[in-house]
Order: sequence, then C-alpha cells, then structure tokens
Amino acid sequence: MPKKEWIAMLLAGGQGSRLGVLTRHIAKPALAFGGKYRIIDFSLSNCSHSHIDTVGILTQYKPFLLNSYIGIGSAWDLDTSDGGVHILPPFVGEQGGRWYKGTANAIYENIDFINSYEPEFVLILSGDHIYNMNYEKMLDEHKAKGADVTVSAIQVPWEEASRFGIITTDPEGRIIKFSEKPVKPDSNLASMGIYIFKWKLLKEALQKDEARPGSENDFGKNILPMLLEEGKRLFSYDFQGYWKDVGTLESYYEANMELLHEEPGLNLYDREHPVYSTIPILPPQYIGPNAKVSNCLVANGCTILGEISNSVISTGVTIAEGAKVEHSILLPYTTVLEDARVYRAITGEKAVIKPHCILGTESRSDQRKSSIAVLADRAVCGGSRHA
Amino acid sequence: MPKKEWIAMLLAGGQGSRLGVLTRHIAKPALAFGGKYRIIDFSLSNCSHSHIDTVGILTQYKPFLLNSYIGIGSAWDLDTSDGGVHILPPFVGEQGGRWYKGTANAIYENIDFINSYEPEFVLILSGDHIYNMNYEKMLDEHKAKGADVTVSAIQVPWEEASRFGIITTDPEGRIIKFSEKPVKPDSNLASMGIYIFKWKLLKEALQKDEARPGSENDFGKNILPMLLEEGKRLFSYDFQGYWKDVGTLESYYEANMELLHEEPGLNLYDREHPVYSTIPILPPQYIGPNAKVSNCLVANGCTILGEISNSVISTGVTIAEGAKVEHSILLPYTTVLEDARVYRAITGEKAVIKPHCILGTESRSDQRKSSIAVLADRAVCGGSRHA
Amino acid sequence: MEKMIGIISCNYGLEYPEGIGERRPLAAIPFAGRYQMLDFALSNMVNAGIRTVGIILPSNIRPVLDHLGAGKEWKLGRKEGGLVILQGSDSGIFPRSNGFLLRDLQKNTDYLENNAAEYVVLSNCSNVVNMDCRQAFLQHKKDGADITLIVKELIAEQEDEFGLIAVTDRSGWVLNFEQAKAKSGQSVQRFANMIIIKRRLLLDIIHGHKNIEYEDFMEILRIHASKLKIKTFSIPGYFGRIDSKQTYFQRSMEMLRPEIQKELFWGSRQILTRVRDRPPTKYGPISSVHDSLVSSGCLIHGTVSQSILFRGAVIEAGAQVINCIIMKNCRISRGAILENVIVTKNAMVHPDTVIKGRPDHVMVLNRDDGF
Amino acid sequence: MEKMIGIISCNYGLEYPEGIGERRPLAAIPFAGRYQMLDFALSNMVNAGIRTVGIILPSNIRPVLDHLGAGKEWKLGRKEGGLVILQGSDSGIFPRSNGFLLRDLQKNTDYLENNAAEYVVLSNCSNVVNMDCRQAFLQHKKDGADITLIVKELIAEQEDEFGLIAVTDRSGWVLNFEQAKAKSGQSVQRFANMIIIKRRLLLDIIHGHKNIEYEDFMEILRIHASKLKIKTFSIPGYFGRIDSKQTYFQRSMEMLRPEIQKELFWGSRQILTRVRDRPPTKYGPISSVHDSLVSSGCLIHGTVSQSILFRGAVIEAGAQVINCIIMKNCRISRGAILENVIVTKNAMVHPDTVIKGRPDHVMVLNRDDGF
Repeated sequence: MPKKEWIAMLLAGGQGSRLGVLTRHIAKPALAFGGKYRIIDFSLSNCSHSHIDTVGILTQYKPFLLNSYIGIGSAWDLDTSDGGVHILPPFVGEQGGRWYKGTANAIYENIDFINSYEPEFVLILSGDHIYNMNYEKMLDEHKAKGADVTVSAIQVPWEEASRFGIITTDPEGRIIKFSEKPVKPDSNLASMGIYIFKWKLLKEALQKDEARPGSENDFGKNILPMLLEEGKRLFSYDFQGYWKDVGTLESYYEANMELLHEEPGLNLYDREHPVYSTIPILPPQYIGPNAKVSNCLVANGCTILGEISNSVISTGVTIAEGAKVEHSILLPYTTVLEDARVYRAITGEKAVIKPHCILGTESRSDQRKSSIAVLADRAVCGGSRHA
Repeated sequence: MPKKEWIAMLLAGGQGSRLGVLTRHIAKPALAFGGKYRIIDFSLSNCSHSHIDTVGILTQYKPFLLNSYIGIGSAWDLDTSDGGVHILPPFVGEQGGRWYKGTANAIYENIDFINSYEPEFVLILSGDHIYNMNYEKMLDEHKAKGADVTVSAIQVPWEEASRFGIITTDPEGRIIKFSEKPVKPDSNLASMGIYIFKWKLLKEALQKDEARPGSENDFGKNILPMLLEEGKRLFSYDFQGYWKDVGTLESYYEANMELLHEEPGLNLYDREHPVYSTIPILPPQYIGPNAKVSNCLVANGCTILGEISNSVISTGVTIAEGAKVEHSILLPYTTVLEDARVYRAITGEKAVIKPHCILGTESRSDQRKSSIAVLADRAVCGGSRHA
Repeated sequence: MEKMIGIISCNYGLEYPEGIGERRPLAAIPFAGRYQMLDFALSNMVNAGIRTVGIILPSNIRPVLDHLGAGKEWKLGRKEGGLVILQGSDSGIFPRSNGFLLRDLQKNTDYLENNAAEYVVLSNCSNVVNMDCRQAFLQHKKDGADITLIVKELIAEQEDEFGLIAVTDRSGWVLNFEQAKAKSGQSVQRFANMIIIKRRLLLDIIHGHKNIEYEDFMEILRIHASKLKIKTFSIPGYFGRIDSKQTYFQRSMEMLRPEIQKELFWGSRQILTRVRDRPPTKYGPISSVHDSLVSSGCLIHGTVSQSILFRGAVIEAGAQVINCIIMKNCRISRGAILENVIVTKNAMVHPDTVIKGRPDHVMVLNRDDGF
Repeated sequence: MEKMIGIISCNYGLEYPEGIGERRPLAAIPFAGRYQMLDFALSNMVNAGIRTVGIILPSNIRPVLDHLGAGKEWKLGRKEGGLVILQGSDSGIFPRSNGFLLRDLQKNTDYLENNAAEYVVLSNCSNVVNMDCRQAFLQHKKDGADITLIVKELIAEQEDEFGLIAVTDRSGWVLNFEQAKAKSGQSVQRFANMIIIKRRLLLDIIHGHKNIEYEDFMEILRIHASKLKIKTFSIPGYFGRIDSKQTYFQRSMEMLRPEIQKELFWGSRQILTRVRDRPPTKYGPISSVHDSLVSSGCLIHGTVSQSILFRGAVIEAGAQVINCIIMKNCRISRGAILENVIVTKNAMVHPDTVIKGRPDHVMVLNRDDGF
C-alpha cells in the first residue's frame, strides 16, 4: 500500500431522525437533494476535486444501501486501485460489537484503517452538509501555518450562533477558544465540522480521549478543547461561500428551494467544480404538449404532462396530465397521477399520488403557515381526496 | 440497480486457526499462495471467468485488511459500477452485533444485500479452496435439469471420504442422500462446498432454518438435509479437475509443492483462464552471477543471489549471497540474509532470516519426518544458529 | 451466452449528414438530446452480454475516443477484452462506401485471430434501434446459418432506392441479393448493417479476398450468396436509419413520440452513453416549453416547442425555438426566432436573429457561420 | 501541485531501432523484461501528481493503445482528464524528425485550449529514466522561467553527434542553441526531450508558427532563444537514451546492474506498466541461470546468462542463451545456441540453431525470419 499525503474520513453516521420519514429507509447522506444529487455527493465531489483519492465513510447503519449507492466510487473518480472509497460500519469482534460512541470514537475504532495508508494528514468531514469546497486550499494553509489542527469556519448570523460550535481566534487566526453551542456566543465564527489534523497528533489524542472516563468521545466537545488546553496550534480556516447543514426538514426544504432563486448561493453550473453523482443513464426529460413548467429544476428521465411551478423535480418523476405541483420537492421516481395536486410537500422516492388526490394544503394563505407535508418512500397517497 | 441473473456469495469467514501463525494477522483467504497469488484469487478469478459481476464476501474479521487487498476488485475485472465486490462483515444493529452463527446464518443475515440485485440464482462459494472452475457450466446444468439446488462434487479417495460431506446420487445425478462427515461413507463423491440455489427457494429455506431451535445454521448440516427431506430437486454436478482444500498447514504446504511437479495438477498457464491477482508492479526477478536455481517457482521482484531448490519463492523475496533455501515456501518480501539456511519451512510475509541462521532441519533424513518449520509474518529468525 | 465478440465500424457514412457534424463521423453525431449514434450499436452488443467490442476508428478519431473514454459506462473498462480500439483504413475524409469496407477488417485481422470467441457480430452506427441481439443469435444457432443478416421489414413510403437488399424465401433464407428500387407501399427487407458470423468464416472471407480490399462486405456476400447459408433476422420494433441530414432530422423528431421513447429508452435494455455531470435543467418563471425533449444543464427562459435540446443549451427570455434541434452548449439569445433549424454545438445565435427553414428542408447553423 | 497537464508524443523515432519493433513506434518498444518505453515518461508524469496526460499517437496506433488499455495501471482511468488520446500528424511510417513535430501539437490545440491547467509538460519516449518532475517544476516556478529544458549532463565517451544542444551560463540559463559534436571526455548537456512550459505560452508558439508546421519544436526554441527565459534542469541520476538498435541493446544490458535496478525500480517513485496476469517463472531441475533479468511466466530448462527474458519465454533443455534479449512468448528450442542476439516477440528458434552476433553488432531475429 503506497503512503498517502492525506486521506479523508467522512462521518456519515447521523441517524437523521429530524428528517422524519425521509430517512426511514435511507441513511441521511444518501437522501436525494437538488433534483439529481444525494447529500453525500457534495462531500465526495469536494474530495475528488481536492485530489483526495482515499475516503473512509463511517456509518452506523446497515451499510449495503450506502454501499450500493457508492459502488466502487467511480462516479466521483474515486475508483483507484490503491485508494478508493471504503465504507466502515462498526466492527464485530469475538466479544460482539457496538455502535460508535461519538464522532471521535468512530475514528478511534478505525485507527488501523488509517494507519494502513500512513497518511501525514487526516481530513475529517461531515456527510450532511451542502457546499462546494476545495480542501487543498485548506491543507495549504494548514501547512503554511504549521498548524496541528485546522478547523474550517464560516460566519453565521449572530442570532443562530448558539446552534454551532463557536470559534474565537486571535488576529493571526489561531484559535484561542472553542465553545460547543454556547448560550452567549462571543463570536459568530462557526465550526463547519471540517478538520485537518496531523495524523500522528490525532492518533495520540484519540487514544488519550478514549481512556478518559466520562468523555463523550466527540470532536467538538472533547478533542478540540483538550488539544486547546494542551497548547496545541489550532487554526481557523475562513471559508467563503455557500454552506448549509441540512439536518432538519426545514433546512432541507429551504436548501432545495434556494436552488430556484435566480442566482442561487450554491453554484451547480461551475465547470471547474462539477458535482458528481451516481445516476442511472436515463433519456432527457420530456415536456408534453399541454404541460406548464414555471420556475422549476427538472432532472433527466422525467415526463411532465401536467403543471409544475416553484418545485424541484428529481430524476425519473412522472407528472400526468391535469396534475399540478407547487412549491414542492419530488424525490426520484415519484409519480403524480391525473388531476392530483401537490402543494408545499416532499414526496419520498417512488411515492405515488393517486388520481385526484391532494397532498398538502391548497389554500395559498394557509401554505406559508402550514408545515411541510411529507410522504415516505414508496408511500401511496390516495383513496380519499385529502392526504 | 439492474436485476442480475446470478450473484456469488463467498464464505470467507474461516478463522484459519489450523494454519497457525500464518493467519494470525491475515484472514485465511488473503494468505499468499503459489508465489504470487492469494487463496481468494482462485475463487474470484473463477467468478470473473464465469461472467459473474457481483460477489459478496462474508467475513467475520475486521474487514479492512481484506478490503485493502481486494480494493475495488479491478484485479479480477470485478470493478463494475452496478455490481462489484462487496465485503460483508457481521452487522451491528442498535442492539449490538454478533458473529455469524454458521454458513447459512451468514447468508441469512445478508438477505437484503442479495435481494437488492433480485437474482434468479445464487452461487455459494468457499474462500479457501484452490481450483480453476467455470461456474457457468454448472449453472447450465442446473438450468437444464430444472434443479432446485446443484451441489458441485468431486471423487475423493475412499480413505479420505469421511472427512467430507458425502453425496449419494441416483443414476440421473439426483442427490438421494447427503451425509456430513459420515463414519462409514457409502460413496466417495464429496461436496466441494459450492452450491447453486434458486434464490427464492434458498431465501425461504434460510428463514425456516433460522426459526428452528437447535439448528447450527450450516449448509451441509442443516439446509441441504432439510431440503432433501422436503423432496426438493437436488442434483450433483461432477467436477473434473484439480481441487484442493488448503485449510491445514500440511495441505497448504503440499498444494504449494505440487506446483513444482513437472505437470502440476493445477494449470496456471492456461491462457483462457488466467488466475488474476492484486500485485504491486515490480521489476522482473534478478538472478545473480553466482546464484543456483533448481526446480523452483520464482515471482516478480525477487533478487536471488544464493542457492534455491525445490521451493516456491514469492513476490519481492531477497536471497543473499551464500544463502541456501530448500523445500520451502517463502512468502512475499521474505529476506534470507548471507549464508543463512532455510529447510522445509514456510516463512511469513516480510520475515527475515539473519545471516548464518538456520530455519528448519538440515539433515536430509530428518526432513521427511520432521514437521514444517513456520516463521510468522515480520518475524525475525536470528541471533542463535537454530530457530 | 456463447463467446461472441463485436466489431463496430465508425469508419463509415454514406450521404454524410451535411453540416451537422463539422467532419464528425456518423458514429459521433449527437442524437436525442444526450446520445451519440455509436451508443445504439454499442449498447445493443453490451446488453446481449458481449464483453469485447472492437471499434474501428474513423479518420477523425477524437470525437469517438472522447465519447468512449475508458469505456466504463458500457461496462467495457475491463482488463480482459473490453473496448479494443482498431485502426480504420484511410479512405479520405468522407468515405463513400455504404457498408463495411473489407479493408477495415483486413487491417485488423490480428484482433480476430487473437481471440477465442466462436462468433462475431459486425455492426455500423447508422441506426437508431434498441434490439435484442440474443434473439438473433439464438436463431442463428438454431438454424445453423453461416451468416445472419439483421434486417428491418419496411413498407416503402414512397419510391425509394434501398441499395443492395436480400431476396429471401418464406422462412427467411437468402436466395440472392439485388439492387432494390421499391415502389410506394411495397414491403422491403432493409439491411440494418449488422451481421452475425462465425469468426473463422469471417477470417476465411478476409483472407480469400486480399486483393479487392476496397470492396464492401455486402458485395462479398453477394458473390457467395449461393454457397453460404445466409438467413435474415427481422428487427421487430422501432428502427430508424440515418443517412442524410433530412433523415437525421426526421428520426430526431420521432423521438418526441412517447411510444417511441418508451420502446427505446424505458425497456429492460438500456441505451448506455457517456455520463457528463450536469445539473438539472432550470426553467425560469416565464418559460414556455411544450412537446420537447430537454437534456440536463439547460437554462430556459424563452419558448420551446417540438424541439430537442442537448446539454447546456441556453434559451434566453423572448427567444422562440420551434421544431428545432439545439445541440450542446448553444445559446439562443433574447428575441431570436428559430424554426426548422439544427444548431450545432457551442453555437451562439445573436439577439433578434430570425432563421426559418422548411420542415422538408431544415437549415443547419454551425458555430463558425457567424449569425 | 499547481495544475499541470502532460503531453507525450509517441509519434517520434529517429534512427528507428531497426528490426526490433516490426514497425512498432519507439514508445511501444519492450524494455527491461516487462516495460515499454512509454512507461517511463508516463510514470514520471503520474508520479509528479499529473492527472491528465495527452498521448499523441503514432501512425501505427495499436501497440500504444493496447498497452495503455483503460489507463488503470497509471491511475488515469478517470472521468475527468486521465488519458486523452490525441491524433498524431501523418508523417510517413518512419518519422524522421528527432523531437516534437510542431504539427503534432497544432493538430491538438483544442486539448490545450479546453483545459484550465497553468502548465504543460511535454515529453517523448526515448529515455529510460526515473526522475522527480516536481523538482524540475519547483525550479521552473522559483526561477520564473518561461521554459525549462530537462537535460542530462553527460561526459562524451567518444566523439559523438549530439544534435542541437543548449549553451548555458553558469546558473543554467540558456544563452543559445548549437549543433554539438563533442569530443571524447567533453561534458555536454544532452536534451532529454522534455520541457516544462506555461500552457498559454505554448499556445502562443503554436499559433505564431502556423505556417512552418513540419518544424521541430526545438528549432522554434532556437529562433526565440534570445527573447525567452529558458533554463535547464539537469537530471541527477541514471539516464539512458535509446536512438538505435545498438543503444537499445546497451541500455538493456545496463539493467543487469543491481545499482541501476535499485535506482530505477525500487525507489519511492514506481515505474508503472500494464499488468498481464502471468504465473511465476518456473525453473526446471537442471536449469542454469546467471546474471539475468527474468520476467514472469517463463519456463526455463536450459542455460541463460547475462540476458533479459520477457514474459512467457520458454528456454528448453540444452538451449544456451548468452548476452541476449528474448522477448515475449519466444521459444528457444533444445540445443539452440544464441549469443548477442535480440529475439523479438512470439518468435520460435528451432532446435540446434546456432546464431551468434557480436557485442558491438547484435543480431535481431523476428518471427517471420524463418530460422
């Protein structure tokens, strides 16, 4: 196995329970997003564009669904014979197995995996963020500053700061304080959950933390504060650009809808940084003779015979004649049958809206107030006129 | 995910404890064999030549060593985006995890994985056999006979029959009796542990067996007898050719030494059926000016300056000037230093025999009687004159 | 399936679709929004379980090689076999022959010699078809034919030249070949430029005709028609042949019919093509799109009807695109009106430009045309 | 590393190694038991982190394309970039020019235009070398050179023609170029046919010289020597140039020296090549092999000394092979004696044949020679 300068470890373990029925069958990173992507595509594409060829994906879940999505990583140019994408579920020893205790424990349990590549640096990523980023620039800064740890950070609105890990730096960018979800934040610089560590240092820190009774084995709560206390050189890397945590139903809906803006924060059209995805090879979308399409994102393989507006329509969706879809996100292979209505809703993969059915609330004044209607994967909305 | 006609499930879980120190760090299927191969290469190459593009590998062990050897399967042409090789260790649920209970339980636990390919047939393989076989011919016969299950079988010497699962057939090849390691075998037709099942039938059988208290969840002991009892159509497929279980140190040594015969049973030179392997790209072997090489198999990347005879010399081995190796198997990157001696021994990967050391027994009359000397991976034989 | 290898000739193109391709070989002509003509022949072979396909290159090799890449999309990025790139014979920029040049095969006899496959499928890239080659192969074996010619039974819509066609008996055995000039309403078995043949027989033919290298392979079959057992296999479904700009346009517009889309693209046999990672297509608030096939990565603010848009096309507000084919990365600026026009890739149509062709005589705009 | 792409010309070969290659381009000549000449240039680029390499094909494309396959071994089987196959210009079967034909680059300007890389490395395939291109690149950037010429400082062993060489000042800046005829013992900076240049500058040169397309790229540099900041980078280690049958044989025999093996093949930068799955080599009970490099899949029952055996060579009992190069799949039958001979691939030497060349004039046997 050749020695690597760096490898990435992607924490994809989040149960995604705040995303409700959408993540009942699918791990959060594999949830569809933006018409043709899945959430994990963004991190993996970033790795690919940053010339990282080895990625370990840490997941608590039965890995085969993620396995079958990621395959051999060829969608992201990560199918190299001496690197590649490896899914790392918790391991069962002779004494049985247990779930990862925390983000740091997940890395700790896979020290052997990382050691086998003898990397100089390890990049730690989260699997449920939407953003385009070149990690190479962060590594360059990490090296230039002679940092032990570099934490990628972004300015957030002050009123939201207490939801994040908040970083306070000196004028050189060196981190002097790190507070996980502080009640009274003294900075609005939030950690994005993206870290570069010297591997040697991280390994020692993980071993020390693992031995500490009472530790939650978490990067933000335990590892970073411990290293700060020890006087290690932690630096902040200021990220400029679009970044969104899509961990809740509202933020997921919002992030999708933002793509419909005339100038979306997230640029999917950047030729230098395409977002890769594993998608079946489907024919172009067909827009029928009586269709109306207004302010929508529509993916390949769709057949649109009805009316759609202000919506994100994913791969392989069918909208029958007379059907109407507004302010909604239709996940792959949703079928909306004749004269059905979908308002401010998210439909799971392969969901079916039967003829004349209504999903969501029709009245325009109600829509803003109402919560988002969600239909699970393969669910059928039908029979009665209201879902 | 496209529907597949068949997929293979390879049982690679064997602890290999009968192979002693050789499998201390490496799962048995990843043990080196025949100079440049690993045991699992034979099954995976067979899959590739049989046009199977999806293989699940069931392992109890921390999978990353096997992972890093198998990589994305490109060595075996198994790196297809909609199939490929998947390593399937036991799964940890919210309630914890446990090892597979038996061969059938291992498949049972991965029903979801198999279902995702919707195969018509499933081929069950063992990971510790050395043989070249085209499974397509077996499938053809399975289909031609309208079998529910086909069991590949080979004639073994009568005196060894009680070590195997023994099959008794009617004149049409239909199995009428299956006895696991019978004391008094009434046939010398032994099961090779290779089965083709109709997936629908196997799934039902696994579910039934799993519910049975006291079952060992084993194919030979439980599943096959149960199906026979139910009157299902089980057929034997008569395999002609070389086949060897290398589960013990003696059989492993023997199988290697058989490759030195003038006409070895196992043909490695068949252009229509090359055995694929993941090997580093190394220069050709260099045979020094004073070297003597007699009746040996030598792999790429070796430097032979001393004398070797009747031995299998694996990838990257170095034999210094004045050293002598006889009747031995040197696993990859073994170094035999100046004037050392290796007799009837197996040296683990990256083992070192220090100058003037002797591994094994020099006296020719003792050699036949003596057991095989084994040096573990990375072990150093040195200091004293005897190991 | 028995061992079978494929050969696809891209060194081919009678009545070259003038203007559409800027010297692209027919194999590399874009079709139906995201495909290239080569995809049909290649997918049909791969879907029949063929794992080794030789591609005979045209004189301009880049468009074909760029499209194929490492062959991953067709599952041909293999260690053994997979895509085998073969050199085509030099035959000028616009090869005139309508078929397989014998010389193209002669040049690549080592590919045929060094393979243990029993059968070879030969095809060119002029047809839009999704067919089950296994059926043709099973018939070939069952009937013990020397050669199976893949044909399509068509009713001539008008008096037409069909070139060399096979005259068969009732069960489909070929009696002889003749130059056909069919009358309207007459049924004709049109050759689909696809053949199944034993590898050894193909080699015998190649070696036996060393001196007439510029001959078409069909001509050779005509010579031997009486001695060889040649049978036809008729393609059951949709079959669209492209041999001119006008037939290219007709076949393209047929793709707007849902029943043809369904048959070609939504059955169990997928047409595989190169994946380019483009985002979904964005329809602006005032866009108006009807009866059109639209590929990914487009940006539509104007009006589009009865048209085909390839990847990355931009239709600005106020632009009108009617009965057109707009290829990759074109921009149709505000106020421009296009009707019955093919715009080839990377072209930019300036604001308020009006270009109208006739349905039976479409216009072709190229990037360098300066409109 | 900054974005850099590579271009390797295989359309090249002065003083073609007569007989060795049966019309194989120099790029595809087998070397050191398992490599092809192309592997050195390609591995040097890949090892420097270059992920997009254009390969300019020779007129006989098969040997190069067969060797490269899908590019997996060089980690170039990529979606973006990876191996990009470029068409070479037609220049007869034996191109005469010793360098980069400007025309080869002109034909592929779109490859250079459609890429955002800042730098380009150009190389041909005539050298056996394992070098750290990053060092040359770092020097290029540090010194702010327009062009870095990779050279090897050699002491002429005899009076020799060196072609166009660079005359530099003490710090390596090129003052001018001249035709060199070195005397024995004289130090000469031999051009390694490898250049680092900004992509935009390379395009400027290509566009600025549209009318002298058959010119060598080095000639262009000579014209502009006074205006461009050209610096040399000297390769520190082993450098073996092949430009004739005799130099091919000399370089091959140098591979028997353990210190050269170590430097070329056992350092941190691997020379990558196509993997063919052959079993280990089998030495029979009475074989006698000394001071030889032996590839996998051979079967040796005879005597071999000071020789290089490629994959699958068979040396029968009683055969003697001394100071020879035996290429892929050759069979040297019982009792045959070969000395100072190169046997090209797939050849069979009949029993008891005796062929002896001279060390300074080796014989070449081809399959069709009928010995």
